[in-house]
Amino acid sequence: MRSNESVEKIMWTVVACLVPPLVLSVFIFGIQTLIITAISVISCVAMEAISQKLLGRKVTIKDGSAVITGMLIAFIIPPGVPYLLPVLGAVMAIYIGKHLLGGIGYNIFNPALLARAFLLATFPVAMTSAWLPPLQDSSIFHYMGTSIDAVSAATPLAVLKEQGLAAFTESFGAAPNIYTTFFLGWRPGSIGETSGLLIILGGLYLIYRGYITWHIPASMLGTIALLTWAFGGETTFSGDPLLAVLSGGALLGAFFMATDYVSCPTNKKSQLIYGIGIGALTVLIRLKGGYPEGVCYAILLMNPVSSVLDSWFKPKRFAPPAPPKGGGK
Amino acid sequence: MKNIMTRHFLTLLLLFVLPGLAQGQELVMDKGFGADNEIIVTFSQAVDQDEAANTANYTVYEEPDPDIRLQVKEVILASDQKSASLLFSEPLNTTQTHVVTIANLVAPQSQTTFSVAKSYLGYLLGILVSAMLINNFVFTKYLGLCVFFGTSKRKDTAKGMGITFTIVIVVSAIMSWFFYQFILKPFDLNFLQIVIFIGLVSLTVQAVDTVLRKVNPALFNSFGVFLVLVIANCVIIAVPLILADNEYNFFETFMLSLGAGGGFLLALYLMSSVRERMDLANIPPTFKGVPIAFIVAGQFALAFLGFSGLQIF
Amino acid sequence: MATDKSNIQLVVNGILNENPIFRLVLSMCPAVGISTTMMNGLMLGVAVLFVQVFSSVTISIFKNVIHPRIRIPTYTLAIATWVTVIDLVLAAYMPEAYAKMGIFVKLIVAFAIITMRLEMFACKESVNASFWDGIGMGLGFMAGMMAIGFLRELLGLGTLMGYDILGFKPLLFFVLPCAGFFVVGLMMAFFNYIEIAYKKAKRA
Amino acid sequence: MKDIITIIIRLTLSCILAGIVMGTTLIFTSNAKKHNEHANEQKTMFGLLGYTKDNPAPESSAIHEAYRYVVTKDEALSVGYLVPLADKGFTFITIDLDGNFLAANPVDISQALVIEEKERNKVIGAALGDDTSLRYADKTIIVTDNGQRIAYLLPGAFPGFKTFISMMLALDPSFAILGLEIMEHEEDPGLGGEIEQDYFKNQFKGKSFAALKKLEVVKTPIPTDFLKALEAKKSGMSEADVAAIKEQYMDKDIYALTGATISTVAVTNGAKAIVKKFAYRISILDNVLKEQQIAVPF
Repeated sequence: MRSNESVEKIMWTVVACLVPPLVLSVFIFGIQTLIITAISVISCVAMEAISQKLLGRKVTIKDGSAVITGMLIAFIIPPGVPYLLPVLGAVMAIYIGKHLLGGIGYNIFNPALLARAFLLATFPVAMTSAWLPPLQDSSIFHYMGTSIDAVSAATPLAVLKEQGLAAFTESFGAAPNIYTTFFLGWRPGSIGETSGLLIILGGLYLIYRGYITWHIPASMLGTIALLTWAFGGETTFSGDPLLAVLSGGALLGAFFMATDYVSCPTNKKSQLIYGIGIGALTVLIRLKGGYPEGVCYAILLMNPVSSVLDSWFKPKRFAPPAPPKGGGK
Repeated sequence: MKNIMTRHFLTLLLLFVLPGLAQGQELVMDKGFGADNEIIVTFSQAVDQDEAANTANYTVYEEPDPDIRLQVKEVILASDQKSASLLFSEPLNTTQTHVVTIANLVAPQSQTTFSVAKSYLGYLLGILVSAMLINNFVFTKYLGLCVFFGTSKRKDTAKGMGITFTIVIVVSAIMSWFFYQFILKPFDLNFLQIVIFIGLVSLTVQAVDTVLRKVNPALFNSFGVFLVLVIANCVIIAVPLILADNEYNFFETFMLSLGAGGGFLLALYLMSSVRERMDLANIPPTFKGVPIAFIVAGQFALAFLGFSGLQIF
Repeated sequence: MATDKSNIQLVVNGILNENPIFRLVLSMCPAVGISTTMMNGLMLGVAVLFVQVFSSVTISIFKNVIHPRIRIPTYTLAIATWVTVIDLVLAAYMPEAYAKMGIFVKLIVAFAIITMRLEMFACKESVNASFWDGIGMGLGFMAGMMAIGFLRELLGLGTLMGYDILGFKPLLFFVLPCAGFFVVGLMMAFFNYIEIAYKKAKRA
Repeated sequence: MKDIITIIIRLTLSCILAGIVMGTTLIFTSNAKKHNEHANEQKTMFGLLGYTKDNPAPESSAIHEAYRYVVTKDEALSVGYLVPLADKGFTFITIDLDGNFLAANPVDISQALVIEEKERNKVIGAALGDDTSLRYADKTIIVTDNGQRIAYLLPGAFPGFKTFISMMLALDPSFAILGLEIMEHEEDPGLGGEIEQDYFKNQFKGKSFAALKKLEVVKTPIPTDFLKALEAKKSGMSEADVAAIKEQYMDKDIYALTGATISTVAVTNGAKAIVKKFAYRISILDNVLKEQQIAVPF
């Protein structure tokens, strides 16, 4: 936002940073990840055009913001979902989450995450069981046309939560091996969240270009690592911080969703607190909540807090005159 | 009546004073649930290796079912002989208090009895957090909406309303609890619940109004207008009804009402800051005002789904 | 100052012009909370209709002896009494429906719509007019609840009043509690849209 | 001053009026409420046993209720059962925690009053003396036909995903499950709320005691043929087919409700615990009844 470059250029750079994980996902889960992403992007862009026409606004589908939303929706849903899901998600994200509230720049919640929360509530089965085990030697068309029930796999976080550490190590390999597997992305999970390496590279590039700052990702991932280390193990201070950061959607959320210009705070200090809040809520939901993964809800819950944070840490010289006290109304 | 009062007083004492005093004299220093089929006991002195490891010496049952003995599979004594881990053949139901009796531990024919339960303080905090976040009255129980949408336009209003509401609800819920426990229940007047509770709420509002007016006129000027609105908020009557339904005790009542009030304040404050931001936005004319507030509240409710199933303590 | 409206006009007024849910935006909690099926809407609507009519009539009968300084407490007492009555009756004769509505029957006592009607209408008007106004308001509430219930039940469960209509469940989302907010918000916007379009057509 | 007096008088009058209205309603409804509650319970009970209006329970069958108490005397705990006697009247049997008989006190209460907890507590307290304290635990309903036990009905409650789930279980004399009914719950509609649906409840039907003890919850979706059989009422499958398919799945675990594993596990474990405890207790009670030669109608 602070940079002088046009919004359009920033948006398309973000899209470019999201392409490598997408390409990799085709090799991990098969060609249908590409199809889901394409459907998602197309329906988001179409929904954007329809909403803007309906509400009598200027159609701005070229700026790429709907493309980002579409890609992110696809990135955070399981790779084996029916193709209808991203379409419905697009309606929720673009029409209800964004344009009803005033269009680009006015959404309160991150549209892609809103779509995921909506899909998880509406299709609890598909959204919690359509995980696929990574392809080993088979072709990328391996999963096309097969029934998902037959091949579904549990995500690492779900295994960890429901069956414990022993079952986790058994199904995903021994300790030193597991980090590399997770880092490269060969594990079950949502379409775009598995490869830590590519997401970090993309995120670092965005920071290098000055499109996002390091404050939110650093404080969020740091909090997740610290709290998981403290409370995530059998006894205090025996959790595995590195695994906590690499598993689930922590990295994708930290670099591409928590840093969304519109729904995150603008001030540096509030950004740090915002990141800590997301991290803490993530660990809370992961360890004690009803869901195995908490990044999505943690960011959603902190979104409305961002404007509160900004108003608390407003630089003095920009502060408007205090509203008249007393009287209440 | 007096009995119940004394008991509550004693519980209070136990909660805050005794844990400090009791330690050091008792054989059992610390106890608690470990893994899902484990109870961990720490002794103040080294105990006999053979007797402590003998599972026949142990009798364990859940408090409401004293006749159902739980099977102790194995007892593992630490090397310093001061702490033992009791492993059971089946997972324990940790919501219940477990009573453990160990025979022959210090001397032949002696018996040591103690009970293991989740910390009561944790349970109370659980009620607070649950009422505030997990079962937030506005976003997951859908109560108090009229006032919620009416007073969430400005942050100042929201703060004033939230704080006034919290004070009134805590006072009125405690009064309702006393009435329910000592008048309605003993005399079989449960059908008068609604009348009595709404009466107590009006009374509290009147009392807060009078006291505030006399004691702190400045505060009254900023909060006074909300007092009338408080009565029209269904949360304020829902809380006494819930505590009567669940037979909550005094502390639980306090925590529930505090959580309900705090949750309302939180919801109101977040909503108001969001709505202030929306003032600048170009909202479609058909959605202006209340409809868009509903849509945003729905998005909040979606986000609050993240808390569902949360069990902190 | 007696009202110059006929009985029918009073009823229609309650259902359309001053619909408690969509126009006056009062009593929103049940509209979101338990409007998952049409049956729930109907049942709570009946309870509210009963309380509204009886307390309107009660206040209207006693309007001359109610001391103005204790006006509000008297209203509250009257409402609480009739809520207790309907609560006891429902618990005794319709235990299943009562269990579904849960705490909301008792919460009728805090519904702003009822107190507001007593203050604005019943304490000034004749018994007859108050009766019809009460009917109108109660029916308006019931209609609103049933409309929301209709949408949510049909879209969420594929049924209406418990009968299978669609044969499949389109979108589970609509019976989830949080969908109440979206459905009510969208319906309000829809009515606003009709009103704006109607005004435009009139002007043209 | 005069104002205040009129206000007080009018308020008092309106309170009295309100009191009269509410009191009258209470008197009129309380009996109906009790009656309806009782009738509802009976309906559930008969429903679980497979009796309907067209297929009423045989004349020779009878329902007996045994109430279990936890008794504290001189800081020692024991278990007490209030059971009917074969020849009129009730007796209160106390059994120590190891299952040994302690005492049997005759209790003077009529058949009509025994269903009310308050009345029961009063007379049992009188029969045991002042130095004991009582806590009512639960009741067991025993159904007999010509004096032979044909079923047990067990009410029970346990924590679910949101609040307590209360249910009633029907067992045959060998503790196999005849049926299960969810009485009250506050689970989410469409998710945990599905526990009240036939396709979920019927999964438990016919599970033997041995199978129940090892019952687990699996997270795979229900096979379609099994689902059809479970919803025989809806899908209109023939009874022979239903029996054949059910036979096939008899030893299988419980299929979790989609998106509501916690509720499913809660119900499964709840049923498991209720049956296990009951099987243990009834064997002790039967032993004591036999040893002491107390003649009961069940």
